[in-house]
Amino acid sequence: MRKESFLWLALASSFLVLLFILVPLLRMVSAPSLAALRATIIDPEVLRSLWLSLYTGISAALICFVFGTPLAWLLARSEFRGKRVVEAIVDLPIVIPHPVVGIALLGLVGKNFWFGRLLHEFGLRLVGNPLGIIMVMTFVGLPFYLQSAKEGFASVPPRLEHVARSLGASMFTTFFTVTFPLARRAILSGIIMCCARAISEFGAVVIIAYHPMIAPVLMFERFQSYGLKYSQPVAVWLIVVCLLLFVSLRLVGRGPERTRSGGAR
Amino acid sequence: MRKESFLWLALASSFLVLLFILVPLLRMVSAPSLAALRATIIDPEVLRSLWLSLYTGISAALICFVFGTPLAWLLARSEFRGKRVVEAIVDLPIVIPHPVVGIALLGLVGKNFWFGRLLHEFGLRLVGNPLGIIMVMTFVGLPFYLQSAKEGFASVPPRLEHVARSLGASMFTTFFTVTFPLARRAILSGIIMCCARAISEFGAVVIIAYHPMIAPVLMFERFQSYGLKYSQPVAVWLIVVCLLLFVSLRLVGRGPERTRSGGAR
Amino acid sequence: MNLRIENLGVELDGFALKEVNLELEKGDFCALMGPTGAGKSVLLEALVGLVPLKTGEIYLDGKPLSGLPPEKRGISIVYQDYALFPHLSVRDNIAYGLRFRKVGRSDLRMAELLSRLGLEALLDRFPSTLSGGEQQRVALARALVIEPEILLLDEPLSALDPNFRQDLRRHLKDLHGVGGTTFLLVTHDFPEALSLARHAAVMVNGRIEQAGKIEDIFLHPVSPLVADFVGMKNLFAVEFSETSARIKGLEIELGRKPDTERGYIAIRPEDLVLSREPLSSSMRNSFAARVREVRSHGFYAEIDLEINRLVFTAVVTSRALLDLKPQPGTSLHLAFKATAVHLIG
Amino acid sequence: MNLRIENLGVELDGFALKEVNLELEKGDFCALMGPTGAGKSVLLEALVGLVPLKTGEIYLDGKPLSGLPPEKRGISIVYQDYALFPHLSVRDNIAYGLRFRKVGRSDLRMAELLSRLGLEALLDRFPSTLSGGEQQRVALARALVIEPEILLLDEPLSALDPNFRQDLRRHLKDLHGVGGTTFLLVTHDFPEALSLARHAAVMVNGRIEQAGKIEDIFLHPVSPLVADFVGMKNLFAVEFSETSARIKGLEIELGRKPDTERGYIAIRPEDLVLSREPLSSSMRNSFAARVREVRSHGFYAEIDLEINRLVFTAVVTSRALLDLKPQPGTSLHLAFKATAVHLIG
Repeated sequence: MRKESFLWLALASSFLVLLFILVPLLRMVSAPSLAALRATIIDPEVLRSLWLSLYTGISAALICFVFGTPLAWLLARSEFRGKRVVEAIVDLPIVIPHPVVGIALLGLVGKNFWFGRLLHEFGLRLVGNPLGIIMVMTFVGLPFYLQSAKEGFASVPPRLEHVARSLGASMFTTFFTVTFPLARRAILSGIIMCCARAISEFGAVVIIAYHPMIAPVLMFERFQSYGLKYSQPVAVWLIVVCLLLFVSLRLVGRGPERTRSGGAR
Repeated sequence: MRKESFLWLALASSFLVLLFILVPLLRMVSAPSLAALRATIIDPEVLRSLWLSLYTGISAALICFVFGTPLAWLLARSEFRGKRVVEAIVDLPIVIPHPVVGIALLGLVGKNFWFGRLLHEFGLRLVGNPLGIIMVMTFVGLPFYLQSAKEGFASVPPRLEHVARSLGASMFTTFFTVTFPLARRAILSGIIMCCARAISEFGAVVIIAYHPMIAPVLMFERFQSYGLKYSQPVAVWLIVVCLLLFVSLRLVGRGPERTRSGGAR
Repeated sequence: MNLRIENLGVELDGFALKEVNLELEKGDFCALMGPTGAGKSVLLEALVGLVPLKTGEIYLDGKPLSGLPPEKRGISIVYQDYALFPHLSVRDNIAYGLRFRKVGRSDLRMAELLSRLGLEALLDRFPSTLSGGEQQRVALARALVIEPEILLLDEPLSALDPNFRQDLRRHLKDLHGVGGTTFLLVTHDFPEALSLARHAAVMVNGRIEQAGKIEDIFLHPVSPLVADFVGMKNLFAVEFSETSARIKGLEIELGRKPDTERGYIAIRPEDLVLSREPLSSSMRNSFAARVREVRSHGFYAEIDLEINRLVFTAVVTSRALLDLKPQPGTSLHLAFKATAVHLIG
Repeated sequence: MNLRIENLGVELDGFALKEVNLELEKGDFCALMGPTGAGKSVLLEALVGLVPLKTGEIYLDGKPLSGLPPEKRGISIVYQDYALFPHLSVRDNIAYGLRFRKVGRSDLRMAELLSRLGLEALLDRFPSTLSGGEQQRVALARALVIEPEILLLDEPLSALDPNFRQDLRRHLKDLHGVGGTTFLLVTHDFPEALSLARHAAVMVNGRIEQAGKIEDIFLHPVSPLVADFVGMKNLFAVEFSETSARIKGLEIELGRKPDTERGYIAIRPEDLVLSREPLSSSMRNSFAARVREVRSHGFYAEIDLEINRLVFTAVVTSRALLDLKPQPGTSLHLAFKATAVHLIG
């Protein structure tokens, strides 16, 4: 009996937590009428903001993938002094309040700092520009990609790399024929998490670029100007688009793996 | 030579990533004059917002700890149909754009829904109230706590629990004398990450409660009203307070462990 | 009967235990043997109460256990990997169970176990600072201090270095004599079982193939599977006629008349006597054989010999090897007594 | 010399290899033995080029290796846990190295290895669907198909079931004959080394204690550590006088005069002859002894006997056990030849 009461308590508490997460989202998704949803998705302003959110988010995730992969690999494979410091630095973007991220990046690339003025002279406008949005998103998304990719690399047994080296593969070839293929799933997960985090960002983006409006900013503006009811349909569409993106990424990532190990039990 | 070029490439890319994270933050911290910093920390409005951020963030983390621990334990220890669905639900708050979170919660507890009106009749005001802020922070912080606690529980070998049971300990006692103490570090990490995520939230909070102002909202307001220069000192103080909090939590969590395993090599 | 397992069935991830029956007397030392994957550990988990039974029942002193959670069963377990609590000192590890079970004179009991296992000096250490052998001794003390009815040992020696293994084997023998606790030892190592246990059960594919006195299992295995497991290498399917067995033109004298016409015979490798010249002895079976392969294993060597395309394996000491000097292709004489031939199945 | 290790030193996390010297001829089969933690695997890693040398040099065919990365050394390695690439088929695993090393007639070479190792039917399978023995055969093929100068084998048999182990041992012997590749086998199991290798080196605490022909190490260990490792159980510190050794009032005839006054003697357990009555034989040493303990190990049993508080361990077959019926406390006669006594150190 005591055993069961402990289990029941745990189950009850877990249910509460799941309800707390699900109910608001379900309520929101079910709140707007179909007519409102239809009207929203043909609104060119909404379409523009959804498209902007998508491509800036995906760009940020790809930048994290290209530049973050070597760091993730180093963190997974080598021991060095100050490694814990590097890991702490990498986690900083999670901990920094979102408007602070925007303020910090603006302080660097804004016109009241020499670096920002330098960029401006070279024609690189970041403030109020998709490029700036991508920069902010890259900043907040990095830790999510690095975390997942690092775990992926760490789960590849070093012995496999040693064998590859002893068979004649260079460090470079070993990475691309052994390490990377085996960490593929974790890397894809990292890209998805990074992309999701990037698209969900609001507080940092709004400081660097209120315009052009990404979907969360548009939603915020509609909420402030017209109220809750007019922001809900945009929220629903944003969620639908994100889910479609992530599910299709997962399917693309899983497809080849299945074929390959077709003989596996 | 080829080996070295691969390593150098990885190191260069890693440096770039670390600089990208560190430089804006260092620039921001060093931008305000000491006088501005001093003036900011004696501003009662700033002090109020810092204090509000701290206690709502900590409250959210504690709520996650109390209600989330059983779920984390179940996810780590039991296999059941639909476990992947539950895990996906638990990750939702990371993926949902921040204003959407605010809109979803407002849609539930706001006055244009029966549930919100019911709460209001019972005297439970959430909108524009610290309670509402805590609710939003709990929502966005939950996945971070659950993730870490789940990993902590999963890393405790089930055999230790089996042995404890066979020695006469009930499920309840086993949890508190074996499982929990061994997962302590991960649980503390989870609380810290959850607290950090909660304090950093802006987009969702701003929709539920613009007033009373948490520090990120105050910062945003100062940025909009007075410009970058007047928001930077608040940002610096917020970061300092957060760092102090997390470092002291880590120290508190580590102290006893060291004494205990004093005999360990 | 202290422990009675009746028609027990378990299903688990496609693996199943079927119709397991076993009885242990109080204070017995029984070995549960069998190849890897036979279901030995699953049976232990069923005894402890960690997996649900599909059929059957387990009785402890006549009382059914199936409703009881693990903590109410009075069955302790010692795992191969020690499973000590890493956050507790050796003292707290050993005393862990005492707060739940009221054991009379628990101080005395603890002191005796500590001294028998030589753990007094280690009480304030933490598990991570102990050697494998020390950790397993602590695990033993922790399991025994609460005076369980049954002690389950899940391959307790196999993770240890050979030196510690011998040491712990002695401790196990020693401790078994003291309390009234029944020991059930899981092992896939027949020699280990032979050196420790009185009774044994051999498990194959989720079933108990044979149970009884360990010598009986060693001498009279009931099936080819068991015979192979206990080291009866020379196992042949034969036809019987009168008191002899025929296979591939070879006639082997049995000295007795079997009940059936067909069956298996087995001869222990160490019962085969090898010599360079034919022996004039009382041994009824004597053949000329050709050496096929010699495998040295340090103390002893295995020699494969061929007679009429039938391969026999003999075991001799390294000493004998130097005398016989067998080379693949050369001839030796092979002899064995009629009584060394075991009839199976 | 094919491989020459000169004064090699490595430091790694507080563990160190010191002054390691070893020479292997082309096509040799050398066993690197020693207890766990002796540094055998570290030496392999140094040979492959995965850990930096602190001192010394490794020469392959006279050329120093220390500047070369692992992929340029021509040294293949096979690990205990197979280390197959899980995302590649058996075919792609085996062919992995061929794109980097230009090997003449690589198709022929591959076909021959596949047929010798019986892998033809498995080519399209993935490693996760293979048994341990099959995986290790694939790992062997993968390492050998590129015709390496040296093949390092890091305890390749110890993760296998006993049945597969024998099978793979045969394959190793077979493959060694074929190419000109030098085999260096790491093992902590002396019998395994004895059954496979021609030469051997015994490593203890990061140093090579003894190297040479494996029979020489078995018969004439240079130090007590090596003696203990190769199974010389009866090891005593003695004083010599004329042709005999004295210890605790016991006089043991050696049949020859040692150079020193003190030293060690060792007698293999299987060289001790036990009997119920005193034997009238040519054996120069014969004593009455008391049985202390009997440990049965299946094929053979170890018996501890005491003479003047000196403990001897003898090994006999289980068969002999039934004849001698030794019980702790009873008396037996123990005899051994003077030539069975080995002088050490």
